[in-house]
Amino acid sequence: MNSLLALLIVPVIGSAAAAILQRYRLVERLITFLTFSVTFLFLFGIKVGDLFTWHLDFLGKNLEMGLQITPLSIFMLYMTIAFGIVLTFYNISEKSKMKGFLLLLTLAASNWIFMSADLISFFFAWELMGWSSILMIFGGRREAESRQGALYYAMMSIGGSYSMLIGIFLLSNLTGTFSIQSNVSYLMSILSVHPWQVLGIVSLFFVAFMVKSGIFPFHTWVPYTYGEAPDGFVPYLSSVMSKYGVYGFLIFLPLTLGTHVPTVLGLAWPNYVLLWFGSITAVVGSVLAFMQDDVKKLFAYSSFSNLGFILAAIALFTPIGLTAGLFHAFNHLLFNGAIFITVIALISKVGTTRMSEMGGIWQKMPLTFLTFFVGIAAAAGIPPFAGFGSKWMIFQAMISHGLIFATVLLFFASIASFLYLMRAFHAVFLGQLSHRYDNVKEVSAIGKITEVFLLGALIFFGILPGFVLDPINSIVSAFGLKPLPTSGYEYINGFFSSINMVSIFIVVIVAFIFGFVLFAIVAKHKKVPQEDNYTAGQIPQDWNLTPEMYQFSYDFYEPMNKELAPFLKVKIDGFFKGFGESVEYIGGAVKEIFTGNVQIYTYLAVGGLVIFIIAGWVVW
Amino acid sequence: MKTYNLAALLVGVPLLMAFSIPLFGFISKQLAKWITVLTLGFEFFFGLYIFLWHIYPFNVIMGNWLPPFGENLYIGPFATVLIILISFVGLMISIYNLWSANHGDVVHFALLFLMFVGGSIGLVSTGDIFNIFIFMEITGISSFALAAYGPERRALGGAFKYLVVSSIGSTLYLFGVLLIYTQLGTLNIAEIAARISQTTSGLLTFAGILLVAGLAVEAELFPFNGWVPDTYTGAVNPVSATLSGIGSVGGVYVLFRILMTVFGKDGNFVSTYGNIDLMALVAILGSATVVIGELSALVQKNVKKMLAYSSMAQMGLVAIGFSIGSKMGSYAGVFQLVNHSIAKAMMFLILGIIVSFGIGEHIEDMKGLWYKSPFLTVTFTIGSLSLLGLPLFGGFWSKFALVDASIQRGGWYDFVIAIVLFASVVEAFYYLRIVGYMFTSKPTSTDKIKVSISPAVPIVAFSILIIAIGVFPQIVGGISWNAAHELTDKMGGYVLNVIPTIVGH
Amino acid sequence: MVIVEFLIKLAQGFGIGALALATGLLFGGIGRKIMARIQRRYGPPFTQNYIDLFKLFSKGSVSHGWAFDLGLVAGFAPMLAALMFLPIGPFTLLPSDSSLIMIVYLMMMAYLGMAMGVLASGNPNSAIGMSRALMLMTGYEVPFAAVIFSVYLFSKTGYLTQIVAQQAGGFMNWNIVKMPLGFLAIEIALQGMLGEKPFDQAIAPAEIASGPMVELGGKYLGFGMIQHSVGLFLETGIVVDLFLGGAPNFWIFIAKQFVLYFIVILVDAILPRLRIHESTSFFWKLPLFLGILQAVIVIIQGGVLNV
Amino acid sequence: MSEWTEIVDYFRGRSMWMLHYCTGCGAIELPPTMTSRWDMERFGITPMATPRQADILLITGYLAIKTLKRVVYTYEQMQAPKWVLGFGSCTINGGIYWDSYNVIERLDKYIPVDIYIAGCMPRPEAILDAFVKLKEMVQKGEAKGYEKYVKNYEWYKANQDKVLKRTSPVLKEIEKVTKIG
Amino acid sequence: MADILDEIKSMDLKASWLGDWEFEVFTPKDRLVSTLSYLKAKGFKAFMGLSCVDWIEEGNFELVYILQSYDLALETIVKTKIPRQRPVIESMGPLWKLCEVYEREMHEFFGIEFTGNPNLKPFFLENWLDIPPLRKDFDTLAFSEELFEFKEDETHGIESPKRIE
Repeated sequence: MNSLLALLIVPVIGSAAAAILQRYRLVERLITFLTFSVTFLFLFGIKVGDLFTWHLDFLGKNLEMGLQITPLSIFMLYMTIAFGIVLTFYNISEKSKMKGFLLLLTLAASNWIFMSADLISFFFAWELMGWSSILMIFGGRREAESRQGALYYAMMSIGGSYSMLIGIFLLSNLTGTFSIQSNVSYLMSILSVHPWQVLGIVSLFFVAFMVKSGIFPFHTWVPYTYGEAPDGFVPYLSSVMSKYGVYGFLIFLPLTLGTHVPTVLGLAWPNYVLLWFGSITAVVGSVLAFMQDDVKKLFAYSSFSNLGFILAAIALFTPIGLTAGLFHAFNHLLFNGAIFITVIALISKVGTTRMSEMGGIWQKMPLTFLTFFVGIAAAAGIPPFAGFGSKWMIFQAMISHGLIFATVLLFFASIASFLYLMRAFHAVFLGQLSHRYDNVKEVSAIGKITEVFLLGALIFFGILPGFVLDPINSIVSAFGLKPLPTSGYEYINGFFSSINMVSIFIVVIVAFIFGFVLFAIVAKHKKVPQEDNYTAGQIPQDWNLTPEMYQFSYDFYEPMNKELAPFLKVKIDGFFKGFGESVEYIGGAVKEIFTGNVQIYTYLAVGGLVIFIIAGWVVW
Repeated sequence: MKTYNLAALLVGVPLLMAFSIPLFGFISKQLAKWITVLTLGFEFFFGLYIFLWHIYPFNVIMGNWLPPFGENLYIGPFATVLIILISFVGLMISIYNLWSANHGDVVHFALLFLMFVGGSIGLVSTGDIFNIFIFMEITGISSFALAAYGPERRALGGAFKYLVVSSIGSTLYLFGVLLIYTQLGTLNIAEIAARISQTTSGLLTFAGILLVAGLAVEAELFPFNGWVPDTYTGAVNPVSATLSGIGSVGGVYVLFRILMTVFGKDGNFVSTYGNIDLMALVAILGSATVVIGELSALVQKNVKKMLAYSSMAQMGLVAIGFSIGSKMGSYAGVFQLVNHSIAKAMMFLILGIIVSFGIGEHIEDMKGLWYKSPFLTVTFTIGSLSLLGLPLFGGFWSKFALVDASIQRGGWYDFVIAIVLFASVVEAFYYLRIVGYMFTSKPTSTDKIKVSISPAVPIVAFSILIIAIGVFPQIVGGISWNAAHELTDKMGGYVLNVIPTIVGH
Repeated sequence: MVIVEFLIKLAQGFGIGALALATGLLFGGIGRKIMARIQRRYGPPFTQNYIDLFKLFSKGSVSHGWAFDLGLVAGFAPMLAALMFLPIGPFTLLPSDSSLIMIVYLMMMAYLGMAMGVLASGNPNSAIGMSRALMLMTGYEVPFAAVIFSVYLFSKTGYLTQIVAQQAGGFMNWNIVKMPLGFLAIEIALQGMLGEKPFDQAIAPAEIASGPMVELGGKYLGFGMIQHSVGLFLETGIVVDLFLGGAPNFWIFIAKQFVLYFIVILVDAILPRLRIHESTSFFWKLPLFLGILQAVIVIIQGGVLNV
Repeated sequence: MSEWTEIVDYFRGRSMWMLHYCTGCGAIELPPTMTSRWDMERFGITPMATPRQADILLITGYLAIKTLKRVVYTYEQMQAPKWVLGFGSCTINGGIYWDSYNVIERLDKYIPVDIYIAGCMPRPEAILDAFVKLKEMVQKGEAKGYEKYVKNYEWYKANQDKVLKRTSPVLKEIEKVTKIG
Repeated sequence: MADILDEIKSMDLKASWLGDWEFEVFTPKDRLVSTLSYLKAKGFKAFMGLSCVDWIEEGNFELVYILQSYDLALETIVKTKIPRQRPVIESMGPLWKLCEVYEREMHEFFGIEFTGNPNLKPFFLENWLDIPPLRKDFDTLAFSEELFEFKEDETHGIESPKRIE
């Protein structure tokens, strides 16, 4: 049986099984994990260029729908399904109210998105992924807020997909077929004749993709939804589902607009606008992130800020830009996954998501603390770990185009990301441990295995980025760009300079060893409990000092908030909320028509008739 | 020829059995209910037989009297689809009634129900505009009585409103028919369709307006659909299921049979004779209905009222589909009609079960249904997702076709489809809000709801059908494509199949 | 064979580390002497920092758990690692990887490590100090980045060794002449990076009891001193390599570094300490404007490659 | 090992970091010693903010019972080689508050003092002289106050508790005492 | 300005000038509140201080209230005597809220009871168990010798630092 089709059928069967056995939670979580692993096994059966088509007589004509494998789809499939395995393996021990069968439906839809060859199945999979994730978010921790969050996400994503629907039909009416290949090549052909029509259609598609990855104007739903979604689902939502938008962008970005459209700094102006969308998202995400007090909301802002980085890189559509974008997409999946899994492990043990109530948990959960530390180091782009290579390549890609303003903005976003990562790290793990968490224990064995695996992955892909850069190079050449030169697994070849990551790792390790040796040989130190702290001579017991009072983490960057306050007045989600309320208001007004007494209805009917007659008269 | 005349049984049997039910009623109330199930079963399988053996289209001359006096039944692809749909929905609701209809006068309920379904089937298959009026009256009367059925006072209010407005509608329709009869001397649709171009256009527009106004009441278009919310919420749940599942089907069929076959002027996009293009007029009314229906449903807090407004809006959607005038448009209309009646009937039945277990109709009472009975929640979710047009469910393909048709038509129809999509985002909001309430909180009292067999069968059948259409749209796709052909290609599809048989006879 | 070559590299690395530490402490001592002279007093002998460091390592100290220790060690280890890629005069230990952004991010790893250790102590003063240090970092890193990117654009390469090579041959060839505004911006940023007077809110002794260093006792304070002095050597070294054209031999390199440090000390001795949000917004005004202006000039001069 | 301790003591003497507990009126004498006229930084002595970093604890005046409790707590927070300098006559014998009900008379009773500097607020020269003296004592290895504290910890604690944790009134025969007038 | 004194004398209270801008008033214990509120009404709104003098020979405590009036630019010192054995007087809190703090100090150091003062808790002294220290009958020298004396025999073998010339 063709393994392409298996990638779709297996998750659906698994989902059905999970739905039936929904009552026995452990069995359902095991089924979810097994389905993910089996799907991964089928993944080995496919190779670039596979094609599977079938016909559907619908809309009166014999529509040809199909699945095809491009290097990009293989890259995305491997990435997302592998992460799914890690997540569902962790979820076996997680008690969050995540419904396994909906996750498997989302998996089926995500495989289908990455493999669809025609617009109908792409839209079919996109909508399927949409509603299964909406229903999933309903089961969040706080039921009223998770409903608001899910409905906000539903409105944005359904609105986005309807704009894509219009785009699909505008396009397919022009070309007559639904297959993506022919449509994109058609767009390229008519590009020189009337570019504005092409831009119109493509922007309709891009609205849907921007909503899904939370890019600037449509990012407002992300914090509400990630903050409220059930804990087991948030890592999948943030790491994997934001990549659909990236995949979507990459369908239409090959329209090399350079030749037909006025260029800015050697870049076609639509790409330039998209790049600015990316950089603004990155800055907005990072700046808003370090003001949050809810840890899930904080990392929600962080995840769509990283999406801004990715979009800024791929919008350049130069060899180094595309490589940087895809590499950052992979790294984002890795470190975002690591951070979110440790956060939900933490929340399941600590019970609250508000950072001001946590603190000092490194004493109780050391392994989670280490994974979180390596996760945020990778997110901040610290060399030996995974995040460094991609962030560094993004800056090189941007600066090689001379886009100085956007690069400085992105660098500010990456420094601001360092801020909120440190804030989360301090507020949650470091500082004073409150007595509420005295009996908090480390995660279960399964949790430990997952965390060790994530640690290994972060370090492995940090040291040997070649394993990720080779498939990316094949993707870049598939898009018709000349890929960057490759020389060995441990090398990252940028435009300005190339770095041997293994040598950096060795040097850092040697420095660490030297540090620990120095630490050992000098005078001994004495371990002291957390109460024995410098309190300017005041004896803590006298003014009954509690660890909560003594932990400083609420409003950590208050001066910076005051500094950036004028810029934050512009509330984008205010716009969407206002729009929602006005629709509700009109609804209330319209409802008045059906007053309930029959005279009104008869007047309406007769009135309608009179209008028709007058209209007939006038026209006559 | 033998089977052709049997088709008359399709109309005759339900009416005959309807009036014989009081006799069976004396023997036992249970028997009366079983009679309705059996007759509708017969109807369904007969329709299935016509469809599967592909013996449509054929014409049945009643008693060998030639028009303009005799009537004929024309069972084309459009009529077949609707007959199967009506009989299937009727069958399912009658099975549901075995369990639910036990308070009040069971015999009268069964009589009225069977009369209503028989009348609808007749309405759908008759080939004579005056005969359409007769069947409209039959279904009208039975639906007034059905709407008034049940213990609640609001049922009476709803039924009375429905009575007043639809009587206005039928009188207007009657004037229209008289006008046409005086002009063309015939009542047979095919003959009128052939001779329509001979009369003066002024008279045609006037007759057309009267007919459209009359039929718009039944087809629930904007100015004329005041009665819809009160009647649907007033009526008992199985009755509102019948009204929205079957009643609206008949209404829309007749409206567009008259518009497209009788008044239709062929062209790549069908438009009507006379000065106004009635199709464009119906399109405007349809989009108004959609917007008003969705917006007023948004602020409702009562689930039944929400479903009522939503069915009104869906009918507006179907009207837009047909009024595009292209083959794709009517295809979308038929497909949407089928999906809507299945899904809406199922949701009303589910609501009926929920109400019967003492849980209120308010949206807050839906809290924690997922824990009380996963079966009801899953089926309600399937129904609502299909109405929203999300994949894996029937509604997806019909909405898909609708958007395709209206963009193909282009011009100001892009504006229409933009409004429709906005409205369906609003619709998504309030349906998902209900689903959200069901999924989220663990209720205080975790008393499980045990759904007995007889109400469960129709709901399971409906949801399986929805998913089946969702996964294999060809089930409904093929025949609705032929139905669309029959509507848009007036001469080839309808007239030439009917005239020879009459002349030959 | 490889092991022998590795051991040589190790010895050289160890030498460079010791050298950097020695010069850093020497600069610290001389800086304190200059500060004293400015205040018309004798000031400590310039070897005072060595004595302080030795005393700290011989003193008992207090630890708040393994995260505290790991953090402090992780504070100065990446600084030493970054040294290995810096061209010091003619010699660079690992010339093939001396990419500028990698050194900047290794320094950021030092900040991350130090922050982890200091915050693990649980003292609110250290938390306030660390939040000020991070806010300050957002301040000075942005103009620093603008200058780095303009240097990238100007010299079309990321390797420090090649940047130094391009500036060989006489004063006129140095980047300070070709990119004066860039040098100005990075000089102000250097003031922030070294945490000297106008921008030393993070370690304000009176307000937050010396901020992050509140819980650091004997050897931990020693590690802090090592990190500061090696960082001093590293940052001034980078600026020398970028703008003052490296150095033919080690002593001239040290001299150039000292010139830069001298300017920093003078500013330090005179200006009072700013408030934290004033210093961040200051960094986003003048230095950033200079940096971007410099980059625009470089672009106009044909630096763009749009590869 | 004695050469090693000798070398270490040499360095310890040359770099002493001072935490001055500014109680009473002695604190005003410190700014002149730090600034340009007397400049104690010449001897490697700089003021430090926290007990963790400090080597010398400078008590600059009379100690009420409340401040005594804080001084003892700060002293215990300082690390191993630490020295205490009693500053002014108030720490030696209570100074002008010799008969006050609230001021302790002799600091030595509660924490080990290495050097007392006499004077009802000694001038900066006296302070510098004390520092130089302390440097020599440290370098000769005589300043072992901190070891004395550890060895006789119970005795010191008893004295401290006698003042800080009183359980019964101090003046026993009230009526005998209040017979005046 | 002189007329104020005549008005006070007319209320048969002893009053006399202490300078050109300050005068003192002697009131019996029971008329204290009326005098103070009268003076406050006259314009002496600012309460400067409350102190107490221990006349141990007479066996009385003398409470001294100091008020000032900014617009009249005058200061008045109101004195009253209360017996030493059970010194009780009503609190001036209702007139001047801050007076309660001074009363708390008087209570701690003299043992005077102020009825109506909400918190007369210990104020300055650390776990003080003896009689209020500022009373004349409290012998500070004996207290200090008893508590703080560093007797030679108690040196526990630790020799204190020797005198250095």
